[in-house]
Amino acid sequence: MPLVLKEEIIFNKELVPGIFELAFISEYVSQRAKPGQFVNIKCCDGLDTILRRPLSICSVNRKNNTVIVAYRETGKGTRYLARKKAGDKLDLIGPLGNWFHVSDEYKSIAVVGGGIGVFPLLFLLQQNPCAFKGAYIGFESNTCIVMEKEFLHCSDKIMLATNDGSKGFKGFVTDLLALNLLQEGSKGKINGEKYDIIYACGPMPMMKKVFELASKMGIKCQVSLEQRMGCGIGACLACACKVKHDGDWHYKRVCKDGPVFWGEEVDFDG
Amino acid sequence: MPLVLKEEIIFNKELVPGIFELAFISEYVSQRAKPGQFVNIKCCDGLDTILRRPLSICSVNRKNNTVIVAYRETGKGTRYLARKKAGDKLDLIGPLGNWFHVSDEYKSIAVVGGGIGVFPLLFLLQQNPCAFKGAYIGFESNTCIVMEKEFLHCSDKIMLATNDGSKGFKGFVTDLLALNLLQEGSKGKINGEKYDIIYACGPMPMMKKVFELASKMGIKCQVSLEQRMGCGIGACLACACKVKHDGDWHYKRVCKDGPVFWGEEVDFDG
Amino acid sequence: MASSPGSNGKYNGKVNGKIVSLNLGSTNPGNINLEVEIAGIKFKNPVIAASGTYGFGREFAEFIDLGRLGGIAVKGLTLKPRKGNRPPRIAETPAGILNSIGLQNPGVEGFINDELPFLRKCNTAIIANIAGSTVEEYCELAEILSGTDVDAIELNVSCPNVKEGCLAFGNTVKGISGITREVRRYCKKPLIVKLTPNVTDISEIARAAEINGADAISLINTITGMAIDVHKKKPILANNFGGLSGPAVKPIAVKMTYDVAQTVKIPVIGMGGISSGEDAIEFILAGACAVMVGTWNFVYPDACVKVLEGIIKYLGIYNHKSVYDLVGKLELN
Amino acid sequence: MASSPGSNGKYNGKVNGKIVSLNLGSTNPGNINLEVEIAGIKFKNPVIAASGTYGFGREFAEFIDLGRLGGIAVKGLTLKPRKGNRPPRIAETPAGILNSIGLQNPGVEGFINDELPFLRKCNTAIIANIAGSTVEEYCELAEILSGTDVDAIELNVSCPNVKEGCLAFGNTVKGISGITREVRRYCKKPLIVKLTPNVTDISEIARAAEINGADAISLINTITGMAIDVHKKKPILANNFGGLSGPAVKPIAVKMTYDVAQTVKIPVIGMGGISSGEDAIEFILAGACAVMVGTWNFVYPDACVKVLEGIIKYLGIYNHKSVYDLVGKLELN
Ligand SMILES: Cc1cc2nc3c(=O)[nH]c(=O)nc-3n(C[C@H](O)[C@H](O)[C@H](O)COP(=O)(O)OP(=O)(O)OC[C@H]3O[C@@H](n4cnc5c(N)ncnc54)[C@H](O)[C@@H]3O)c2cc1C
Ligand SMILES: Cc1cc2nc3c(=O)[nH]c(=O)nc-3n(C[C@H](O)[C@H](O)[C@H](O)COP(=O)(O)OP(=O)(O)OC[C@H]3O[C@@H](n4cnc5c(N)ncnc54)[C@H](O)[C@@H]3O)c2cc1C
Ligand SMILES: Cc1cc2nc3c(=O)[nH]c(=O)nc-3n(C[C@H](O)[C@H](O)[C@H](O)COP(=O)(O)O)c2cc1C
Ligand SMILES: Cc1cc2nc3c(=O)[nH]c(=O)nc-3n(C[C@H](O)[C@H](O)[C@H](O)COP(=O)(O)O)c2cc1C
Ligand code: FES
Ligand code: FES
Repeated sequence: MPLVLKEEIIFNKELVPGIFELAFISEYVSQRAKPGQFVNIKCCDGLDTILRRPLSICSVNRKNNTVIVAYRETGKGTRYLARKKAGDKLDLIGPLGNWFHVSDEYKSIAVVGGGIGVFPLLFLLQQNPCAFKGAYIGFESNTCIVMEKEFLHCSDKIMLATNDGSKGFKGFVTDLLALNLLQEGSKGKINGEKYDIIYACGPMPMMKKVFELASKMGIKCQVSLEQRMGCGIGACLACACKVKHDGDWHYKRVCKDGPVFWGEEVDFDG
Repeated sequence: MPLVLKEEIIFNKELVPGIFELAFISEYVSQRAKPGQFVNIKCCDGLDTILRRPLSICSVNRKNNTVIVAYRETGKGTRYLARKKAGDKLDLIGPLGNWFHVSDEYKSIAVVGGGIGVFPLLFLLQQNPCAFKGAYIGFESNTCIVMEKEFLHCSDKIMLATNDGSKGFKGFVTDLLALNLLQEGSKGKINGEKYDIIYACGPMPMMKKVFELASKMGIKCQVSLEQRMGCGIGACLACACKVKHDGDWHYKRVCKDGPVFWGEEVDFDG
Repeated sequence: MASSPGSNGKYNGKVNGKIVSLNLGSTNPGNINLEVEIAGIKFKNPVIAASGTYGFGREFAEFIDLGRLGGIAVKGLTLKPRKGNRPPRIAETPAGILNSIGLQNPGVEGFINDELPFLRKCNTAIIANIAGSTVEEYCELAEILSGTDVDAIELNVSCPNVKEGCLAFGNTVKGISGITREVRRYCKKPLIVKLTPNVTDISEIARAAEINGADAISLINTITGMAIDVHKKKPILANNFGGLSGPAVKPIAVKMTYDVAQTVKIPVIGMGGISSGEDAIEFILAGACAVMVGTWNFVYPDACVKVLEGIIKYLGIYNHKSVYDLVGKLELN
Repeated sequence: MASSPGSNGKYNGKVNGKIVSLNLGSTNPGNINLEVEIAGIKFKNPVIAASGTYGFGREFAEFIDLGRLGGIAVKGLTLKPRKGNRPPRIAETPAGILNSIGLQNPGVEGFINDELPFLRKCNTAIIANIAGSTVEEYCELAEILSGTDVDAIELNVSCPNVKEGCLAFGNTVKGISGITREVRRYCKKPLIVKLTPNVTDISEIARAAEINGADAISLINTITGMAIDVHKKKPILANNFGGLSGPAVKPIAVKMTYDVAQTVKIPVIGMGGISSGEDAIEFILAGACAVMVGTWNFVYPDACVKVLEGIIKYLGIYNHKSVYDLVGKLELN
């Protein structure tokens, strides 16, 4: 039975202003987690924030049972989280949700992440044994870039974009992706980058764009969605996301049916 | 103007199970505090407990600006307080309330404290320069005794009672007081203990008893009351205590008109 | 304050500031009778999962043995499946949450075919919570469910989150009388009427439900509220308004439970902000013979079990032999 | 999100997750107009201390310059001095408090003689909050106070803590209509009617007040509640019941403020759980042109000033020139 866990924090450090990386020890989570899943954290004891906060699993070490999450200090909950120190206990439930679809058939994969959306993609790259792994990651500016080294380490090619051009490609990561994909499309296999599947996580408009590009190129595409959650385990139906279904649509649960969905399911404007 | 202070904690240690002594540095409080006054503490940030908790000032060192309070872990607020560590900040307002009446005319004073009621009395003894200071302090049992050494240090005579007789006199501290006062009354000045004023702090029935004894002996008597507070500064009228007034009665404010009252004012059964 | 004999666990803690130590079973020490009876149904204990917060039990079955619960009130059911409201459907507020799920559910037939068989195997009482837009819909729901083996039917006349709203039935004496009377005719199961707190005088509503055939009252449903994202200058919920629940509402819920228990003779099920055994005891002292736990299940999926354990601990500490030793035993000052 | 010119302080913080840095006066940057007008009275800014939480200002004057406040609503006044209820009069609840002060006050004459002269010197608007047990008492109070230099009179028709209760006036259209109409005849000052949230439909109550002569509406007063000491098996408050206030009630209060602002044309003063500038902005967006801060004054005696500073900061960040740029500017989803 999955449990409400109290796990020990190993470190909790600020990577760039406002973005933190937190490691904890959890045999339970580390041995079960699959890329795309999340943990749901009670950021403070008591009533100051009551709902748990979902954070994607960013990296796992199955040998020493460490799990890493990374988060932006956004509001009350993550502010409490940011105050935690090594040795403190983390009250969490997880791993929760479904995971990215992986298959031996995918010889070449790409991940496209924007901002804090990059974190679950790192875990995916780390775990994925396929032949070629491309990483497109976008940040607002040079000062917000996190985990670049980790992405370098576990991808075969890394493409970086910043909105203000302070590092890498200037513009949206989707523009960078488009440039590469379309180039390839018209002039044939240039960089050896032909993807069997693209996994995306980031702001909704970004993921929409990625899916559109992937569709155009006939590449499979999965996206990882966000929604405000109640229970995180599939019971309350708070975390609705609109998915197409037999010409009609209905609401699925981001926490249980997701957070990962096939691009074609998702109603990106819903 | 009195301020909402954020003061640094020096230590916060458990004296006996469930009773803590907390020291903080505060020039503002230490330079102004008079025995009988209290500080009002926000025990946690945020909404988990919202009202401040009043704690009597137990000791002050004007030279190095340290202030000591001591408290029993009773509920949510004091539980938060008990978790604080050296270096943490304490959000407090104070010194608040009135203080024990002191006068050159009082050559010989006694304090009578029960349980956590002993704390403000210690401060009184420490600050009081009078000729003879007697301390009657009562606890439930040997295992609950706190600050005995400090009381020894600043009183000329210390009389200790425990309900279960595990140390000192067996019974209520008021019985011990009665024994001594009445003995004196009937057989003249035996121990040199003739008091000009008795100060009491503890459970209501205890203080009532002390006042009755004092009245009988013609000794002045002050008591320090407790009541649930809202603002702690005299505005909300939550902390009502019934005082006699011109044959009638009305409610005074424990936080502003008190916590110290003359025994004859108080309606102990109100 | 004697320790409870027959127990095998251990409790070290404080009662009224005093440290007590007693032995106490982690489940039910043999000699405490936790059973409560509501409208002829026996609940093995007084802790029931509140409607809409427990789905149809499946997800929680991954965390706890559902057989430990007194009962489960399932997600509100409508005649046809409902898609529910647009997201975001939830917002956190001080010590509470606002929700506007909008009664997303598979419809009563979907429930009967796909969910009830699983639930029936769980060895706990099953309460079907129903909601409609017309009296006829409620009656039809009650009739259909009367043909199943649910243990009781709970009339949700107070859901604030649907436009065609059932709230209208719940906030007037006339509305509640009419719907209770009609549904009663079709309902062959014990009928629990669940009250909305969004009324001036909840006692008169409760009495109207009682007079018109309710077997029990449950309360409170959520309180209408709104939270605004000041940066977007829009409500956080896509539905703009929602229902407030969680610890924040507890003092309101306890007062209303007390008022209703003072007014009606039928059993009262209390809820609103319960997150511990002591919270539950507040409602029981106020007159409820059972409690429902809602929002707290989101925070701790084993909340219901923890509340039950807290109740047992309390009964043990004060040497009570039955929940009924406490029901309505509040002494006013 | 431009910084506000003319300011001399500095603000580094986050808006919507983005870090912004702007200069901003610690008080009012020159070009923002904080003034609001309610029933002809000009309040220098929209932050008013809520009745019953500020006494007659004296205690807070030790902490802040009362002249910084938009106004002060004084403790509820009755014709004769009142002793108030037995203690305990306050209980802490999740993110809230229950109180049952019971209108302890020196009586209207005591106020006029002993408190008003001090308050008048404070350079802030003074609102006299009045409560009675009969319509006649309310009228007499209004008449007496109309002869003083208070700026406005606030009708407390909603105090849940006194047995002979003024609550009865506040929770029906008939009650509110009658009392507003009568008091209006004697009241020569701007008349603010303060509403109780303990009603089914607050809009109809607000409209009744408006129709019968109210110049403004303030809301919400406290919500009836109860907290039980499970160890003593008694209510914590000696009065058994009390009024809930503080952050816990905010979503309820915001919703009601919105509903009332949608209904009436007269100005609305919003309150209930405000503890920051952003909380205040929620009420203003919902349609209030001023706010009152109550319970939070107990936690931080400078709460009103902090709320004001928060409002100014917000106005600065979004480059608004006046509070009225925001009043009722909520966009529904
Ligand atoms: C499946 C999933 C995975 C996520 N993974 C990450 C991650 O790896 N790193 C990271 O920085 N963030 C992640 N997020 C977003 C993260 O959950 C929110 O930033 C966080 O909940 C904000 O909480 P807060 O108290 O700081 O903010 P507040 O705004 O104070 O939160 C108020 C409420 O809104 C909810 N909320 C606010 N923003 C979001 C959001 N974007 N998504 C869902 N709920 C939200 C909170 O959970 C809370 O209930 C993820 C979200 C989801 C749904
Ligand atoms: C003037 C004054 C001086 C005090 N000095 C001391 C002291 O030096 N050492 C010490 O241990 N205790 C002292 N107390 C009592 C102390 O304030 C309470 O024990 C404490 O507030 C309990 O808070 P809690 O959150 O732990 O308990 P909870 O029971 O969770 O508190 C709930 C609410 O009740 C109030 N409350 C509970 N018990 C009391 C009480 N006895 N008096 C007033 N309010 C209460 C709390 O402040 C809070 O608002 C003093 C009380 C007063 C009025
Ligand atoms: C997300 C959510 C969904 C709910 N759905 C229903 C429902 O379908 N039917 C119903 O009668 N009550 C519903 N409720 C109300 C709860 O059953 C309960 O009355 C309320 O939440 C108060 O209890 P709590 O404070 O313990 O949550 C819902 C509550 C929440 C939080
Ligand atoms: C201790 C206390 C006393 C109050 N006394 C009065 C009063 O005399 N008259 C009145 O109209 N409102 C009174 N109120 C209600 C407040 O003015 C306000 O409406 C309510 O507390 C909600 O605001 P808040 O959540 O900011 O406290 C009182 C509130 C409290 C907490
Ligand atoms: S958060 Fe409850 S169903 Fe997803
Ligand atoms: S606590 Fe507010 S007047 Fe004493």
